[in-house]
Amino acid sequence: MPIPSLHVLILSALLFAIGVIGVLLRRNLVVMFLCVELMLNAANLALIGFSQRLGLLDGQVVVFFVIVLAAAEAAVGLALVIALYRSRRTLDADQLNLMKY
Amino acid sequence: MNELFIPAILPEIILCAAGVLIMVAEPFLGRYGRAAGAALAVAGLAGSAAAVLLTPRTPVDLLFHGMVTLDLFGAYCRLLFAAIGVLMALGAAAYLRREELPHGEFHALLLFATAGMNFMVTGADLVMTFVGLEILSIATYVLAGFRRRDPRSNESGMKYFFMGAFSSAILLYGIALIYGAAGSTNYGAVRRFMAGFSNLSELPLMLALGIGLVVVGFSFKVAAAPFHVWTPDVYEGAPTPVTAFMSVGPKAAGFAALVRILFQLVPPDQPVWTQLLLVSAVLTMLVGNLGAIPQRNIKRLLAYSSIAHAGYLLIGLVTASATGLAAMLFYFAAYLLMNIGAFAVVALVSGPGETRVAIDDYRGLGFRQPVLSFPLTVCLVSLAGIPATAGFIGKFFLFSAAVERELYTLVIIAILNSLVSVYYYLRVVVVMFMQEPGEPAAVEIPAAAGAVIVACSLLIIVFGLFPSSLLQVSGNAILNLLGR
Amino acid sequence: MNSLLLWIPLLPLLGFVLNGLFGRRLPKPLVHWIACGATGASFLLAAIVFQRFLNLPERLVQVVYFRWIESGDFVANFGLLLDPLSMVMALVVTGVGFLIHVYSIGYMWADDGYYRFFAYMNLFMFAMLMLVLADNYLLLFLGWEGVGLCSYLLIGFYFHKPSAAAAGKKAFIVNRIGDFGFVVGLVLLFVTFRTLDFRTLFAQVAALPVEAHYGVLTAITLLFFVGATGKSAQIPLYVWLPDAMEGPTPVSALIHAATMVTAGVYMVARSNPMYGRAPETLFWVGLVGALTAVFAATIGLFQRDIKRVLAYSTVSQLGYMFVALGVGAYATGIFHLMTHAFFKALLFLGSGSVILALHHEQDMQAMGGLRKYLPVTAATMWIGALAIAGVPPLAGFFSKDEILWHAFSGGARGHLVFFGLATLAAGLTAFYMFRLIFLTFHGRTRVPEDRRHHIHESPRPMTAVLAVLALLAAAGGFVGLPAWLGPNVLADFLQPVFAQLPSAEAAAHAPHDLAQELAVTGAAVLVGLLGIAAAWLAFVRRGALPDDEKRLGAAHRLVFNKYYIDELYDRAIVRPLAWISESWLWRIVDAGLIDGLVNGAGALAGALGDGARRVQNGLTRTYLGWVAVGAIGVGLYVLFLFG
Amino acid sequence: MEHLLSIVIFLPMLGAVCLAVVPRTRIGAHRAVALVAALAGFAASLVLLGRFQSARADFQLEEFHRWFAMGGFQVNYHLGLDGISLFLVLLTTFITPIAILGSWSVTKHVREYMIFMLVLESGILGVFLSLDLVLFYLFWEVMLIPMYFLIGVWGSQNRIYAAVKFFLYTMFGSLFMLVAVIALYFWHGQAAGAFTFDYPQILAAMEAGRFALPLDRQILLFLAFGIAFAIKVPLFPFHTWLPDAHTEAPTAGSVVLAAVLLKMGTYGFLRFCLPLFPEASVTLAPWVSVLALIGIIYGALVCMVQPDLKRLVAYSSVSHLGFVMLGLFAFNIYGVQGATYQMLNHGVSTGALFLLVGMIYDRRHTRRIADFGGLAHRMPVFAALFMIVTLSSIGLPGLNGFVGEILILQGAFADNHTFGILAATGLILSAVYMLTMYQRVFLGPLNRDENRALTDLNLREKLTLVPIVILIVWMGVHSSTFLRPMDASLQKALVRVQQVRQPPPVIHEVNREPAGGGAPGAPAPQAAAPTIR
Amino acid sequence: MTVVLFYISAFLAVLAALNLILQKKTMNAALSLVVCLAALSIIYFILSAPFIGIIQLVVYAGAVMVLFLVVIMLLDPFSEVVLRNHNRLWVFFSVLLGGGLFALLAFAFSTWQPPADTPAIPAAARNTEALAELLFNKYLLPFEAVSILILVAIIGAVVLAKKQPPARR
Repeated sequence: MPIPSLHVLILSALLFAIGVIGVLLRRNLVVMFLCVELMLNAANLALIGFSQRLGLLDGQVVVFFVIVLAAAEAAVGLALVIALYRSRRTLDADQLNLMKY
Repeated sequence: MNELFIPAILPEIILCAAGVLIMVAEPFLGRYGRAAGAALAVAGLAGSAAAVLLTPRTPVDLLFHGMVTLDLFGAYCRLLFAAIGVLMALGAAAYLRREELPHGEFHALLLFATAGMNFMVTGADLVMTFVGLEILSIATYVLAGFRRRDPRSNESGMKYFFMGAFSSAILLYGIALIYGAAGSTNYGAVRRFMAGFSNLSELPLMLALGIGLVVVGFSFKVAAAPFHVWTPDVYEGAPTPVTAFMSVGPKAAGFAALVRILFQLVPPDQPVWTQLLLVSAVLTMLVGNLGAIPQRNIKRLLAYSSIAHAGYLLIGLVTASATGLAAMLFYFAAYLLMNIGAFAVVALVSGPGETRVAIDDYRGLGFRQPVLSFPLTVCLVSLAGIPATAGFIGKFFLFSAAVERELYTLVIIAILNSLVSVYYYLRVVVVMFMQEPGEPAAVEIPAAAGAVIVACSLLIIVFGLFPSSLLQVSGNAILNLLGR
Repeated sequence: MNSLLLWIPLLPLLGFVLNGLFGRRLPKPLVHWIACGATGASFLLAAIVFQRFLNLPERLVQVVYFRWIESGDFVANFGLLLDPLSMVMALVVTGVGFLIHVYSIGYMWADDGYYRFFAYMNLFMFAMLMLVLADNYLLLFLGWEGVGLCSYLLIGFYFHKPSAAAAGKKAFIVNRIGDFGFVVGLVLLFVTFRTLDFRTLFAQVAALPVEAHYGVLTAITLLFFVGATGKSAQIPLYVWLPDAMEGPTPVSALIHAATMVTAGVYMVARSNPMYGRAPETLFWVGLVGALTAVFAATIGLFQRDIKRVLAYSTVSQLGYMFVALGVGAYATGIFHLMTHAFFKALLFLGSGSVILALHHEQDMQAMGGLRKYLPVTAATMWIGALAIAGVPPLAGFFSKDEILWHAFSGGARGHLVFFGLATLAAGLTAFYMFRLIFLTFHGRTRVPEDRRHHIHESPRPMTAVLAVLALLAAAGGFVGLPAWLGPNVLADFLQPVFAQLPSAEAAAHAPHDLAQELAVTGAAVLVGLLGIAAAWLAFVRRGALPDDEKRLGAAHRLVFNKYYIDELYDRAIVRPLAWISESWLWRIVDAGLIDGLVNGAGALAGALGDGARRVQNGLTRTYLGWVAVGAIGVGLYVLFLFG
Repeated sequence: MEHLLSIVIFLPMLGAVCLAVVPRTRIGAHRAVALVAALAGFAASLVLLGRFQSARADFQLEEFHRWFAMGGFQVNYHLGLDGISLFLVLLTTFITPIAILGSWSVTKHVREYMIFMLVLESGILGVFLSLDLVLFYLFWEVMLIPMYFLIGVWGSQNRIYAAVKFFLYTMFGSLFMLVAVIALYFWHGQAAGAFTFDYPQILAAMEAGRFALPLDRQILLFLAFGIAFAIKVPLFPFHTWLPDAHTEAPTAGSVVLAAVLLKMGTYGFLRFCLPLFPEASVTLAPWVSVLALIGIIYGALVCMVQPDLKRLVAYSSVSHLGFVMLGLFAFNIYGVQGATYQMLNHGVSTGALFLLVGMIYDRRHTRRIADFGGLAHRMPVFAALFMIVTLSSIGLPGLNGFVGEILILQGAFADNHTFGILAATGLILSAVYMLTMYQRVFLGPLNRDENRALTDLNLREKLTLVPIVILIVWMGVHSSTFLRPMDASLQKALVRVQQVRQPPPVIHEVNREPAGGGAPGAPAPQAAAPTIR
Repeated sequence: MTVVLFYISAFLAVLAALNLILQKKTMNAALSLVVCLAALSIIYFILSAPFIGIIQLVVYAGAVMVLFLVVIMLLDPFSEVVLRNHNRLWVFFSVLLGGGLFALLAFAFSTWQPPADTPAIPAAARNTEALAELLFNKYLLPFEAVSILILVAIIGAVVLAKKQPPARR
């Protein structure tokens, strides 16, 4: 019995929304980053779901690329976090406001 | 023709090869490393430009299984990016030395970013465009945080990264939706899919939403309101040459990608996004220009100005006409000259550690450093859109396109915005020339940076007075894109 | 003839240019030789031209030299017109002008601005001659404004005196107010008749029937008359003339008595074809003239400054001339203009002689008994005073008598009122003139002891001029004898100019009641003699002095202060205007409202900018929120469009 | 010599380029080069005068090159000269050398100063000679920049505010004009089938009836063009930039600003608004005229209370330019010709006034009227010259100002009696403020010690003024030298607007009416015409 | 069976996601994401994407998340602020935005009418092969491009994170 693709997609949307809420709510840079990862994964889930429903593999290829991208993003993002932490000694996103207005 | 038509991606290959070469060669070159890095970068960029020029134009847009397309539009943008790269490589060398930044990495990243931009504009498939965008983005995140001992640079990189990653996710979701609705990510395929619907309101909501989210993703890149919020902070904190690059390269690439999406992915005769873009254009202009008024920091000022210019450029998209889009293409070129010129001056004046970035630090620069002040004035005047500069020609055609579409309200708003912009650009000129000079700020002008500055200002005037060739090319590029 | 005519005004201009450019470096004798030579030569030319003119079959010469202004059909030539009227005027102007130039040599000798004075005088001669010789209204206006300018320059000749500078300015501005009317009349005239040329215009006007009433003509003539009230110092624009006495005395004599101020009279006379068809205007002309004649005469009663008395007298006499014009007796007006030029110039120059002798003392309180120090002056001034008082057979008698007779006998509206007022004015004139004579030359001298021995009769050129003018004042009237006495040479000569419509002269020369005319004459003479007698009683018999007049109280104060008209103008017009300009227009409308709007727009943009950048609070999460909002916005748009 | 017009425009620019290579320290050389360049420009424009054919109404000595294009957009380099622009060009080339000669007191950054002066001249000349709308706009804007620098760098105390205000004010208007130009392009193109920015071509299409603009569009375009021009003129209430700019600018800046720059506005109205949008012109004429009248009277009244010499002269410009506007919008030949003449007059007279004020400012470093008094004692030549210029400014017959004023009054009156009468009050007011100023500055006792050491004009200063004085007299006495050549072109410029406004209400019957002054007996057509009775 | 597994995994994923955003401790948040990723990987298997499922587990949940954990431990593992410092308005606003997005997407999905007959995609071993086919033919260029991406990331990470060179100034 096939999984209703709508449910898959709703799950994806839910995860995406949770990711968005998390990014907006959390102040820890790393956790915010994690939430962004969650958003990416939500997109991935949607792609997989579509791929399955449409019977086309392209979606999976895209997911493959996205995973690679996520890895790359993680590398750079965490490097940035480290650099920032070195100079500012904080991971609080709300203290990142040297520049404003 | 072979689908794996290598010349189609030769420019990118050259760029990447050059990038890798720089990284590899740098440790072996010792004290020549700096010069060699820049030279290699320039060579790579020049090579890519040459490759673009030498590649035969083919009408086929299914190269690499429909991943890239070879058209005039792409060629034009790639040449533009090469030019940006060259100007950056030349202009930044002295800055890198002064700030003791790793130049090899800088140049390599610059080249890779350029390659990424190239993919963005030549991509005929959302996947390709997305990958290009990510290459560009990641390189730019790094560049923004390049002065890693400087908390401002850290912050800039971090903010850019978060905003970028967030909007990438949205973009990606949009791609997913398009894929789901149309069954493909290929522009041509989606366009054909859409062409099947005679009435637009029958379009699957999911597809429309997907396109909307993709537009959001690129709007972020071009700093269109309300996705512009990152721009001032990031521009202010990033190393000045990087700011210069960000303000022209990714912006142009983002616009080019938007053009492709709005006029190749979406059938060009269905301008469904007009109102949305119109609102965005108006907002962007207002936010950019009004926000710039109270600025005291020149980098931040230019950041707001770049937001405003995104607004002007959006007019081209709103009109969805050959004139408007061609004007936009022309404006890319003009804009890159004026912004790089201006930022090159800012980079020089800012001094070690970028301490002199307040507008008041330009006091008395006017007659003391004419090689800096006059080109900067030319750039600012051009940004303000005053005639005899390339900026004017660009604006002129953008406004013309809007009038052609009878978007009078938009034009009125745009001209009022121009007026506001004149005010804050002039303020810099006022400080430079008209206020009593403060402490002497003797700025040493390295040859390469000086050449970039002078070349930019001269070209601004040249293209302001004799814009024909560039206009012709951009016009053709757009006609080619729209398939007319 | 053509070029001779041109040189009449051109010679003084040349003198002006020479003295104006180089006068500062020229010796004084050369300066006055140039100036007087130019004027004298001009007079000679005028005389020659006159002689030839008399022999012309048709006494009319119009020469167009070049086109001054041309736009469409609006054409103003630089052209001169010589007809009997302008001939008379040219002769009077150059003649009196020459005499006064000569007089000035002595009077101005000690002054630093010698060259400047003569340059201005020559310029004045040029302008005045242009005024009288012009062949169209616009060129007339050139002279008109030109004499105004020279009047301004010469009143303010002693420019270091703030009062002189202010008086000059006042003269110019009040004249300009009159000119406003003139200019409006001018443009209305052109709009109506499409020409400014006298001959063309008058030919057109003459073609209109006389008896009809023409709204446009009334308007034009009234507007011109406004100009005339300014130039000829009539109510309400007379205020500048008394102040004009700040200028050197020869200037007062030439400009503010003999020539310039009569320009209004000339202009109205010149425009007689139009005035003749605008009886409403003529009524106003006469009324204003009559009122001015009395009004100014009353002010003249109590003035202490010798020149101011003469100034008000001039205003009054000009009023007389307008009475003549008002009843349609143009030739008579011109006749009085001419005689007035003689005796008033004489009186002014005489007073100048007194003033010079007393080292610029002008208050009659400090004079008296000067007869024995200044015999020539005293004698000539006596003649002048008798002439102005209308004692036969001096010049003033004939002209004044003719005016009164025309006023009495003319058929114009209100002529009897004019007659009454004019007669009253004649009496007042006689009184204040002899008040002047008695206070100055008779009784005990009130000059301080130490200064008495400085008093000398003026140098020969000056007294000679006085003598010549006295002669003219005495005998000048014989060119205009009343009908019962002989031919009126002047009126006959002028007749072609005024003949285009039945004028009062024609009516007056028609068979009429001789007894009536003699009665009028007798009454006029009687009134004059009464005035003289009253003055004698008051100032010789009772030995009253100007200071004693203060006992008259409020009436004296009112009159002495010229009915507070200047103050009224100041309070009612000048100050409110300045206040409105400064407090309202400049500070509130300009700086407040308009600039406020401009700067306000800037400030608004700035405030909006401040608002716009508040969005940029530096917090990444806020920014992300904006992106999310934008995304949802796009989503809603999509939903709206495709949902 | 088929590039004569280009030569005239770019000769000063060439001089500027030459200046750029003269070493920074050679101040004398800078002045000399600038003067020579400006004089060369004047000489070239005299050649222009020689080759001008007065009888022709159309454009002469035209130059036409394709300039740039994109798609259908074709912008051309199209120059041409007619009777309207001829004397404005001459005025520009005449005033600039004088202004340069009057700038010897500038000692700061002389080279740059001179460069800006020359570039400014080129820009202004371009405005007067361009026949392509985009080219016109280009020159129109370009000339802002040197002026902005001249005010901002070499001005006095409040210069920055003035410079920015000047720039923004002008820019505000001209941006609207830009939109109008573009709109005109499309509307013309859609109607006539040929897309062009070429002014003669558009006009020809209108004349031939191929392109008719409906009234509402005309009004929009008129307003958009008009606001740019009105600000430049400056028409009340757009004038507040002018007192600041004039006051703060250096002498030569004020001279050029007053003498030539303001004429660009009135020129624009005459060149573009009247012929291109005749119906709108006629419809809006009452409004414009009322604004012009307000400008005349208001400017004069405000003049009377100014404590600052330059400000006074500046406000007098508002008043004088009001006259010009009134004349233009009278739509008859007298008014328009008078207005054009008055443009020249104002250029000469007010330019001279600013020069004179500059000379006294150089000596005393103050412009406050209250700081002077009795200067005629120490500076007779100066006082005399000032007097002549003052008289010219208040329109004394025989000097230049009168010719323009009387023609304008004639025109205005012929058009609308009330306007004419109200405008004539300007005659009084101008005398009031100018003579009051003259009195306070030159007459009266010399009672300030600072003024006792003043020296009269030197040779250079006299040399700058003498040509102006000669011109003042010449223009006043022999006006046909100037009126004749502009006649044909002005007639042509009026044709379209006069076609709209018919019958012209200028002919008056001498109305006969019964003695009681009852109903007018005039025939029906004249009944509409206002008549004074 | 698979259906039940799907819903269990889905539930788990949502739960883990919620924990991620509500969890106080950074480390715990990261671990919840790992759980979430694992649950998703199960779903991928169910949705006939076994290869991606494995990659998800190995690369994502494995390598990438380890990277995160390392960094968390390296830096300041115990400092955290969750919702405490937030005003209610912001929380409301965030949830509203998230909810809005969800609603929007959900509505779009619900209106989707997928094509009636679609080919089944190859699963299990065939899946990997097919994927490879696609990846190295059609998606060759992006695949190569992604290598640049990684290169950029490496360079970037090194540049940003390497120890500060001793200040020479």
